Amino acid sequence: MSDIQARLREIARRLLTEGHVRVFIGFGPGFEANRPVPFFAADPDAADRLLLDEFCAAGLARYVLEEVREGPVGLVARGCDGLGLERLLADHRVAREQLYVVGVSCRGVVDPDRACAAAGEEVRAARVNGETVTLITPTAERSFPRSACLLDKCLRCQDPTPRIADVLLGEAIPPGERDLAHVDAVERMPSDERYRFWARQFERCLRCLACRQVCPACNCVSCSLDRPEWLERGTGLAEQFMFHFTRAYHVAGRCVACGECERACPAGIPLGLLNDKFMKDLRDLFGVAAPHRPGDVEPLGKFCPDDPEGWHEGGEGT
Amino acid sequence: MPRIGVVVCWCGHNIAGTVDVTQVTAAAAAMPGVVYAEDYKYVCSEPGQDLIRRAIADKRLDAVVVAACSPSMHEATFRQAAAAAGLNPYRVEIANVREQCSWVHRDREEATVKAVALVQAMVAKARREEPLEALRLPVTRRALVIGGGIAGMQAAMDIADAGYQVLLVEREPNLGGRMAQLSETFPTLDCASCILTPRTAEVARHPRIELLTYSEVREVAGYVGDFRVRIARKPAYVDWDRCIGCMLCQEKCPRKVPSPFERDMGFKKAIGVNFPQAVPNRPVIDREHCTYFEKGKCQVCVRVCPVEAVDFEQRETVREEAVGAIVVATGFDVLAPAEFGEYGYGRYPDVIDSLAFERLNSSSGPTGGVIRRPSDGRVPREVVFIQCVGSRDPDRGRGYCSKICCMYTAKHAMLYRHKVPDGQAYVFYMDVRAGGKGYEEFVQRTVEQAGALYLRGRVARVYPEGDRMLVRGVDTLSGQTVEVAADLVVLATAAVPRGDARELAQLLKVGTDAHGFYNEAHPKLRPVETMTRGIFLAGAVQAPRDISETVAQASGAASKVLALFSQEELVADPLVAVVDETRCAGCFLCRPVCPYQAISTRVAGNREVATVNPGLCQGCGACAVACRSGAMALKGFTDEQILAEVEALCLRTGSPG
Amino acid sequence: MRLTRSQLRSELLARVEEIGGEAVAHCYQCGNCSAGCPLAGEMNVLPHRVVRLLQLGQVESALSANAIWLCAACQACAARCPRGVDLSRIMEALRVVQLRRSTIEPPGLTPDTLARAPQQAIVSLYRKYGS
Amino acid sequence: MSSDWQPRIVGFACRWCTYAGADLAGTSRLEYPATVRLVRVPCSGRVNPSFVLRAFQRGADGVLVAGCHPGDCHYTSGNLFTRRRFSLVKRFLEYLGLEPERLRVEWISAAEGQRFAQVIREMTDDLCRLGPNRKMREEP
Amino acid sequence: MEYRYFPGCTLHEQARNFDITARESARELDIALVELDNWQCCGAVFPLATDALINLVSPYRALASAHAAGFDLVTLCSGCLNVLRRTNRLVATDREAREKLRDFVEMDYAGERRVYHLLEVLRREVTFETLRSRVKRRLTGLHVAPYYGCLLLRPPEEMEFDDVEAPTVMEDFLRALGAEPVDYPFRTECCGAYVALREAKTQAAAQVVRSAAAAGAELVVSSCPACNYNLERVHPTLPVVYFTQLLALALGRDGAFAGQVPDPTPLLRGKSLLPEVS
Repeated sequence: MSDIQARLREIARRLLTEGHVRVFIGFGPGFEANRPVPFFAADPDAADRLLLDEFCAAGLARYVLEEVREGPVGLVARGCDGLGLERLLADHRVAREQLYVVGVSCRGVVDPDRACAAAGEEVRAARVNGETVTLITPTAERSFPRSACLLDKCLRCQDPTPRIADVLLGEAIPPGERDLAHVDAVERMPSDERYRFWARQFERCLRCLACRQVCPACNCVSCSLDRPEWLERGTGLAEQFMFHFTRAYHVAGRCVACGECERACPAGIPLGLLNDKFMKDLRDLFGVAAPHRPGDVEPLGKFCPDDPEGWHEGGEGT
Repeated sequence: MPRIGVVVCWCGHNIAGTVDVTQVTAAAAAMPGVVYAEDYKYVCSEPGQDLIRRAIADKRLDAVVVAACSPSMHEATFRQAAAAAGLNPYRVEIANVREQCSWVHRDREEATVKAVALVQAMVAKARREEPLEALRLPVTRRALVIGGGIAGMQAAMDIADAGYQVLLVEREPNLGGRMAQLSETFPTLDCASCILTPRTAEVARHPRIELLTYSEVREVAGYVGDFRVRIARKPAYVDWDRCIGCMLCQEKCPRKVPSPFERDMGFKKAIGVNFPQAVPNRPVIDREHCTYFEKGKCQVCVRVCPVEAVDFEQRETVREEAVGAIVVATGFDVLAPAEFGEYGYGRYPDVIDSLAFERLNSSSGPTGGVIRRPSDGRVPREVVFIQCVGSRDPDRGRGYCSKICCMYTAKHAMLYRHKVPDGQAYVFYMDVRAGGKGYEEFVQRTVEQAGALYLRGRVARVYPEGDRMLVRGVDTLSGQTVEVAADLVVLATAAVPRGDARELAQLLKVGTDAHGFYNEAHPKLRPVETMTRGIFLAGAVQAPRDISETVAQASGAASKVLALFSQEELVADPLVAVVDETRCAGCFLCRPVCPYQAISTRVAGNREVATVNPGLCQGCGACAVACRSGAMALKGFTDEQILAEVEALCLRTGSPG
Repeated sequence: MRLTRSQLRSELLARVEEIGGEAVAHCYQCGNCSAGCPLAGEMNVLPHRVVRLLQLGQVESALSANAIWLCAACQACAARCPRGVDLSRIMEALRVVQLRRSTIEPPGLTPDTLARAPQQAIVSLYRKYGS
Repeated sequence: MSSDWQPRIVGFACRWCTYAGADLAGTSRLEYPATVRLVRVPCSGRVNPSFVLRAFQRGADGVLVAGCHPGDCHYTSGNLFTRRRFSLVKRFLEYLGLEPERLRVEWISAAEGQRFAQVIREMTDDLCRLGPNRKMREEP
Repeated sequence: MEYRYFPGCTLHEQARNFDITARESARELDIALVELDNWQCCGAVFPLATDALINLVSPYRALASAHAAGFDLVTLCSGCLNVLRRTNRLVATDREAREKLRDFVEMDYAGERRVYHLLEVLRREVTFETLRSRVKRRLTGLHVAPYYGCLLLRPPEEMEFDDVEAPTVMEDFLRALGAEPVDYPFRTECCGAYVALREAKTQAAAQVVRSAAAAGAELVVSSCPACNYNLERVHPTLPVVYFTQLLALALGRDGAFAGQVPDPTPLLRGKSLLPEVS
């Protein structure tokens, strides 16, 4: 990763010196070595503090929404960031010429908590190679299976390489189909058990709205759920169900499965399980790819004359 | 909090019979915002409406809820009554306590509880309403008539005579449509061209009718009062302004081509007109059959033309027109030959359809009016007419009756007798349908005087035997199978919609039935209107019909257009969508769901936001659901109002709404 | 003939319609079947009239018509019926009802025919007249 | 369930077809349980899925969303969007634990008074078996 | 191309020449016709009564055993084709009938197989162009009237053999062999089938043959033993043969015409179409 990181810095520096972009968004050092944070390089020197390693967890696309107001923005973009940018472009929230995208292929980001748990001690660095991940700790260098180290969203990633990039560092990895088996697991539960499962999840929701803040699809100027007739302020079970039902429905067909909402949720609510349920039904009923790559019209913005009526197969575990 | 008045109607016994109206009135009085609650025996009557008007004045009401019959019955009545008392008509709501409550439930207690809930919902909605003003839309007092047959011409004449501009678009190079192909017409046997050609001349000369022949409608946008229509003029390869109509080109043109106008029994030239009396009397070049276009040679027409009117470089031109109303009069077609293998239709030359028999009868037709067999030109001594070929045949997808065949076949049999006195006509029929004025008498004359033999039964097969056509049918009245060795077989084929009827219907956003005939707004009450306001129907485009009905319907459609043009402005329902620009993110998720393309872009400050054209919007509300941020609201059915209704409907009775 | 409700809704007619799987009411007596029937010449009651008799509830006279034994099940009528009525099924139903309630003496074939006719024809004959 | 308990059904009916069908049931004097209460909307395309959840949360035991048959929509495509939206929403609500019988989506034309009454009878029977809805709302 | 071959009882008895010429022609055109083991009579007519399911046991067993062997079925006699194909369609579409037959015959089958007529195999698999190139002796100058009869074509929505009113497959077949098909209107009219056995005076067959003769036919060809029997008896001099006999002849094999009345051999010898008897 280091040579890509060097080329990234060199590109950022050139863009900033030539004034091609007003700010370059990437990652910079965080409080801990294995938790880099989003970093906004506003001048050529700051470009040298950009870093790109196996711990860069946050999605960068959504930051573009505020930054473009003052001028063109450059950023580094992995597959999920690329899809997030496409979502903003498709929703006319950002114009393509305002962006300079440095694309990189990503084989997965390490979840520092998981890595430390697996290694049994603090993990300084990591290398993701194919099916295994090498964790470098102060005392040793051992390799573990991907499932033990990577973020959830990376384990199910189907878009390693961004489709839109002004320049691509490293070679592209073709996109795949998203695995939605985890949705079947919930579907198989009897309906009362399923209800208790979701009621327990939603009871933990603080309504901190972090999921809305990080989501490229939740890019509205003002959210309808902020209006009293739709949702009161309380956190009773009715309000929780209304919030999570409406959020999931509003991103149905538009969610790009970047996994940020689930990662950002402080209460650890499996929001991906909600988004993926809509994605699975869109795929099974209307043949929409999972996730739907943002194009001109979203799946719920059109119809086919012979669309099936998906409400017939009632009964347990559908 | 708006001051709301509730009036509960007894509807004589209809509501009061099952619903305890006094209890409903008492419950209404206790609802928040309700300052007046009353019940009355017949609220829709004059005194009933007076009661509303007085209540509005005395109690200074801001909204009125009437618990009575279905809104489709008297919503307009009560809204007009409120408007007369100075209250905005759109602040009147109806609680349907008759059709959906007292008439369908027996238990008095349950029905009353439901009636209270329905009133409660309407009161909740009324509390959240704001006054709405009806929309005023401009009217372009110019009509478009599509189709230059008898229907289109009649409609165009009526509208133009009333002083308005008319644009008449006809796909063929000449006016006349289907009727131009007919010889005589029933029941009076007066010749079709004698009544048609003067009319075509009149239309061509009319100062307020602009004739666009050899043209097609390609696109229709806009709405009633302001339609934007794109009309393409196909290349005729002859400059009609320079041409003087001498027809030398048609005379000298070496290329003979089977003429569809003559049902491929006669020939036309590669350049020319469909029939001698065509109006406008201007030729066109048939590109597929012109030697110049095929091999680049010939050009005889260019050499003989005295005014150099031939222009091979002519291209299709398209023009955009603004019109206020559209009359569709595109007529009908006859069944394609391929569908009846057992009659050898399209395979044996002496099995023809009735339209071809019309051409044989026509003095300007291929045989100059003498009935001759297409195979060898001999005058047929035995002619068999077969009815219901393709009609009344659900097994082959067309269960309807084509209505006019019984009459034109009787006419054919009579004309055949006039021209071939010793000839014998056989008519295989199932039921003779002659319901018009003087029609039945006409058919009886055919049987009695023309000596046509009517055989009740369908024909199973027609096949050649020697040089004649053997027809194997049945006479169900005598219970015998019947064989006739006919010289000529004439099939009364089904009237079917034009080939491109469905495409034009989609352009106009007018519905069609399963076969492709256009849907009228209401079969009995609004037969000449469509569900799309400002678009009207005339003639066989709506269903098979004869000339007299077509002309009557054309005048009917014209009167509807005149009614539209007579108003200063068009009053449109204000229940349309509106964008709250402070909330709109400009994501345009609303635009693809709008069936009327009513949503477009507007710049607000530094952002692009959505905006709704009130004229185009018909108020379906699909965009209000597609809009995630709640910026799109449908007046009269806003989210707040519907949510309030839902909440009110779910309340256990007794607790305050 | 006197028409009565009980006649029009007789149990026998209901059985004929049930075994045939066809509703006689669909037929609007256009006569196409009779016109195209190859064996109409020999029939004392034409096919469309057999259906008419059933429509009038005259099941007995329909059962006694020779048409039902002359029908070669060639499907010409079914293929061309504008109302989609399968007349060959109605004819079979009438044969089956007649065979199941009374003893019909089997068709006498001459020894020569029995010797030279193809098995397909002989089996068809006994299937139709003896099921 | 106590025998006299009656389920509460909130219906969203498109004014061109289903609402007119319900009126026809009235003019034909059909009888059906007084459990349904209709909200008149211009088109089934106006029914926001969140309305359905709100109805359940405010005490509805069953919700009916009904509009014109595909191809008959007065606005040509309203019900075709409804078909996609509620194909997803019906499965999603069941995914959250709602019993399938509680939400029904039907096409009922202005001429189908009989069918409207029949749908209401069927829903009422199903809901009587299921009992009141406790899910997705404050536990009473 | 391998198929399970269902000859039908007539092709083992009165119509042996139909069977022999079919097998030889198939071998010549390398179509593998492996006879289905333990088949019984198909019943000759498809039962039209709705409660006559028992008659379908034999065709169901034939289809099920072909399915068990993993091959589609080919048959020649139009009676067998009609019964097998209509049974196949009923089993595929009617769940109640399928389950009753499966439980009774105790063999699993749900309509997966297809039933072909040899002419359909020639048209689809072999194609008439290839057939034309494989012909050794072209039947030039032979005016043949193709006779379809009823059971191949009707009911059209179930048989889907060819256009019910204007079929062409036999004409194309004859042209591929070099013969000249004769167009006459009675090629799809019924020959009287089993009724003609009892009612000698029926005119059905006579009309067909008269029409063919009037149209200049020297020979009638058909694919149904019952039709051949009826057509042969009503015309003293117009011979009636099976289409496979002409096929075998054209492929240089023996047409198995021996013993036919009226005898087609003089006609064929006159046109030097018979193999020279050494």
